[in-house]
Amino acid sequence: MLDDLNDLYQQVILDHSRNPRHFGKLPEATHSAQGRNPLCGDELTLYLKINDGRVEAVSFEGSGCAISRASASLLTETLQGRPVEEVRGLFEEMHKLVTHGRSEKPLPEKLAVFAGVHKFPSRVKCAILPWHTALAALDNRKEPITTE
Amino acid sequence: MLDDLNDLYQQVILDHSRNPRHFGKLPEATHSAQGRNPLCGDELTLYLKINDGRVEAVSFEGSGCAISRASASLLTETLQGRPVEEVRGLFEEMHKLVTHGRSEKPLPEKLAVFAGVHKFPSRVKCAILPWHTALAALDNRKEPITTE
Amino acid sequence: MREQATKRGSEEQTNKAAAEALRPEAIRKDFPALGQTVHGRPLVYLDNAATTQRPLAVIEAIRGFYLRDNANVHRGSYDLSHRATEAYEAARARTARFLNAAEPAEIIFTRNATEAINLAAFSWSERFLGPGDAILLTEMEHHSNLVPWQMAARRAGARLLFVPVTGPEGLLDMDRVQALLRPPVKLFAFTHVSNALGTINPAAELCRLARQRGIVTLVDAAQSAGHMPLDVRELGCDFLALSGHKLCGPTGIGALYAKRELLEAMPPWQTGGEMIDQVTLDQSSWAPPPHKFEAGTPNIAGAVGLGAAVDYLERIGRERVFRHELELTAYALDRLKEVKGLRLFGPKTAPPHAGAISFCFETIHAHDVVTFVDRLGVALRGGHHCAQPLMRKLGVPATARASFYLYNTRQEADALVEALQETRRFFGA
Amino acid sequence: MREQATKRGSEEQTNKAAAEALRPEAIRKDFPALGQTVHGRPLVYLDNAATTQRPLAVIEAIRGFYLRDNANVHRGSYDLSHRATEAYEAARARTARFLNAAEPAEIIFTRNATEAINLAAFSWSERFLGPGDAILLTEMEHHSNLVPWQMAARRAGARLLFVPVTGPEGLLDMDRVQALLRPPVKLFAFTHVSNALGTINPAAELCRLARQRGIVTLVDAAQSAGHMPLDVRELGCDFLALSGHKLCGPTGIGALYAKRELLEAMPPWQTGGEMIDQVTLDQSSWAPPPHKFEAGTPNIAGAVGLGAAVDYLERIGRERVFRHELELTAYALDRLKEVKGLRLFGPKTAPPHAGAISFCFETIHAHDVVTFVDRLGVALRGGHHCAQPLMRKLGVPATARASFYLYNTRQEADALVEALQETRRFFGA
Ligand SMILES: Cc1ncc(COP(=O)(O)O)c(C=O)c1O
Ligand SMILES: Cc1ncc(COP(=O)(O)O)c(C=O)c1O
Ligand code: FES
Ligand code: FES
Repeated sequence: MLDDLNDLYQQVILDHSRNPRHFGKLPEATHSAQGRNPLCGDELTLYLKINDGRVEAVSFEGSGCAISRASASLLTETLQGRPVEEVRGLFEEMHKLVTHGRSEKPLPEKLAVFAGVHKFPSRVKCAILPWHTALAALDNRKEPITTE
Repeated sequence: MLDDLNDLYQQVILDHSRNPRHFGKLPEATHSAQGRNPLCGDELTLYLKINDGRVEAVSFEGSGCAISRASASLLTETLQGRPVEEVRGLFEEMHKLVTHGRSEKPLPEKLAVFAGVHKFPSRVKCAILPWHTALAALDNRKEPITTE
Repeated sequence: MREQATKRGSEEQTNKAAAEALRPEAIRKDFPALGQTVHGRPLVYLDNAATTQRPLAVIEAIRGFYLRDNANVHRGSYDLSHRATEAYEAARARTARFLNAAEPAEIIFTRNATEAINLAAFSWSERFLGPGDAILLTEMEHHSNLVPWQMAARRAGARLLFVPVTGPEGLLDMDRVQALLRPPVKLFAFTHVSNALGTINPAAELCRLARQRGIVTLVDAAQSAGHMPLDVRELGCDFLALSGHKLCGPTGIGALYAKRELLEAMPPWQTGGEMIDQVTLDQSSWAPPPHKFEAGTPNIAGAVGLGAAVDYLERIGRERVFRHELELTAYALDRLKEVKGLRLFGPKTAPPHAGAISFCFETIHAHDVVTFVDRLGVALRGGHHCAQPLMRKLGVPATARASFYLYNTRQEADALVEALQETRRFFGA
Repeated sequence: MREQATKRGSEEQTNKAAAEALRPEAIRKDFPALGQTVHGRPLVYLDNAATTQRPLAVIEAIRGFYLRDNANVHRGSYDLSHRATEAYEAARARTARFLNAAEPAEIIFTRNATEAINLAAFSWSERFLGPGDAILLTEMEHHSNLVPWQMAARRAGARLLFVPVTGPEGLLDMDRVQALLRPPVKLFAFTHVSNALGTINPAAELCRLARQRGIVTLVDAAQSAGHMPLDVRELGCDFLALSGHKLCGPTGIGALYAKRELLEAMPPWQTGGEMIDQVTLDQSSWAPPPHKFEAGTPNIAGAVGLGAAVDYLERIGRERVFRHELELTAYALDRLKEVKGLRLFGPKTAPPHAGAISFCFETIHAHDVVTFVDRLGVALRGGHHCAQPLMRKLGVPATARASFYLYNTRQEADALVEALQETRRFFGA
């Protein structure tokens, strides 16, 4: 059982949750969105600077649990420099990973640390919230989105 | 079990329910009231002519089950000629009879046929409805009363 | 994330079995309450339109929930609470599948059919009903599908119109339906099966006519949901109300089916915990459906029991249940004609007569009949059956009613007839 | 015929036993769910403020009802229906006695405390609340005792006022209570015990002050009714709301206590079967209380379970339950101080701290705490506890909460402390 906990809260996750990368506003953002996990009320805002079909810069702000902060932090690292068209595919693989423990197509290695989430169904929304929010930002949705 | 039914539906009761005495309006009534059994919706109206503290005439109208019709019919026979002041006492003894199977003080013999009612809790209201209505008539209550 | 109501696997399985007639003798073993004696006689339970008995599968599902998974649902992230939430939401998904709703979120759990109709009448009317509008009902409605609309109409300054019930058979006047389904009517609420007459109304046809004219429909399925195959998308209704306790489920749980667009558009009714999105001291916003309409801790064990009940019915096969009831009703209608002085209400044949048969003796009060046959072990209901306007129209203060379910047998129909013969003899009618 | 609530025989019996402290080890045998392991560890169930576990006596009462007495209530005159009605009304009488109400008719059965408050907020306001009036609440209310009043105020054109919660201990500002309890305030609704802070409010004193000024009171007893002796006449409240599932009873049943005069004067809320007097197509009149407020088939088995729950608590003795909880809370508050970095909310001592303890680590999110300790077998709740305005005031997004009941032990409080120490070490806080 403590194995499950070690799987969930891997060192990488704890590290990113304590020292999130790209944390803060992004003044030059072209896209942004707010996401909220209705189960806990935690909110985060995601900022993206898109140029020429590519994510040139990305950052996030907000409060949340270790899982959501680490997920947001790793999301920023993953998206940095990527073609926009890859984001939805990444979201879908990430969704499979956190709900079933594995993705169908290979995911960037650093995201694999979230495989342990699937044994904690009540925490799936925490891990996926930043990804939901990223999609909303790319769609330019104005209303805060929730994971429901 | 059929004994219970024979106790409830005694010949006297069946007879009075088929051929109720003093059935109909009483043009010279000084008092009247309407009573309703909320469990079934049945209604009866009781008419009393009071003179000099005595029930000079009494009649009833309405629809109801065998028990309530017989009870109303036997009530008219019982009250006929009685001092008004005795009515509440009769009501109370009748109430004991139909809820517990016996009265504390002796009741006019013809009312004893209702002793079997107490084994049929859902029918107690049928037996007591005419008596409730009689009290309401003496109190000159205008609103229809119910047995609740 | 919307979860698609999964395909009706279990129903399909039983389609093979559906060829075989249902054997009530075998089914009775699942219902321990049926084995008892009352007043020294074997119980003949014929008050199924009021409430059915519950199979062991349902009783044990409730007990098992309390023994194992008992916790509060939602917003809990420990194991027990997770299991309770799963059980509760699985019951919603099973109920959605039972009705073939597009998604579980279209199922709102309520206390009973009455509360389901109150919810719709309050919330839908609050948003969509205005002065001068009308709601169409029928003269055969249960008070639960009449009084809430009286209240809604009063609040909105709208009025009620009624489809007449015609003839001795108690059918809806379809010409009048056609004439009435037009402005200012905004909503048409009607019972699928009348609890007082036994009439099965042509629900799909009524919904089709209403839909053609842009009129919203509510089907009161309290008497049909556990008795026949039911598919809200085939029916084409906008709302549908049911009670768990009338379909093998526990008391205290019912459901309102409603189309998602409507649920999105309607304001909430009851408010408080679980149904909110964000709350400040001055105002609040709402969670998405279905939670928007479920305030406070729900009847979790009740929902689990309802889930077990619909599973049970799907396993037996509702097609078979329906056929059994129709056959039994036809048999009983036939035999009841033997009883001298008995007046039968509702359609003469089954179908369109479902398993609730209302009758009265010309000269014996319905409550005397019920009391008498009870001592012979036969449980009937007497009264106005929460349909006073219909009783007034029929010109009787009350009727006695026998109503069948999947576990009732021909022998029990015979026992009913015998008991009524004995009643007649006793009262000399 | 009003049935007088009979004298509290069983409570008196236990007064002798009350001298003895409660032995939770013995009591645990009555609660089979407590014996389970989760994630391979013995379950330490500390989410009693969300819902309690049910004793076998309650589980078996429900099962027994379905196996034996199952029928619909009221208006039935056969044996089974009579037994069901007796069982249902006996549960009402037992609940009335539990609260020392003047008569059973002052108890309305609802789904939960939330519905009880919705009923009062709707019906009382409909009759007694007008434009310019105000309702007084407190800043520590559960959403269920806040949002229904927001809705009622909006409908009536009235407004809401709030008693502030002061200091780090989370007590009501009694000076402000005095200042606020005057026109235009018509009703004062407050929680007896806060589910988020654990604070026990001086309910009798608050009711006395309100009554002096002619202001109606509603006590939200969701967190107190199963935890301490409670007497509505001693409290002097006009309304009181409770949930069965928070006091050893089943889900899906709660109660509103209300003074008879109020129930007589208030219009009904939900309408339909069982609650009417007479119905025509155009209008209806109502049955007397309590039936006026109970539309449709009630949660009969739920009421029976609630009756068994209050019997169980009276047998144990609520005085002893209360003492046990206070002692355990005092012990836990003391031990929790050992945990570095833990911030405790609510009063520092028990009493006025009841058995629900809210806390958080400065650097670990409440949900991470809850997930972590769950794998150690400890069931806590994390979140805003349906008290978002209070959380905002406390300046935290969420807290973790441990809440005790009669079956919790010192060892379990120790297990909580141990689990939190381990959490702290793991997350390096
Ligand atoms: C046609 C119909 N509608 C509604 C109801 C109300 O059901 P419930 O009392 O379970 O709310 C009934 C129950 O008798 C019914 O027969
Ligand atoms: C203080 C308080 N009031 C009301 C409620 C609502 O209770 P229920 O969800 O059972 O309706 C709760 C439940 O958490 C509570 O703690
Ligand atoms: S608990 Fe709020 S996002 Fe994880
Ligand atoms: S049944 Fe109506 S008065 Fe007896």
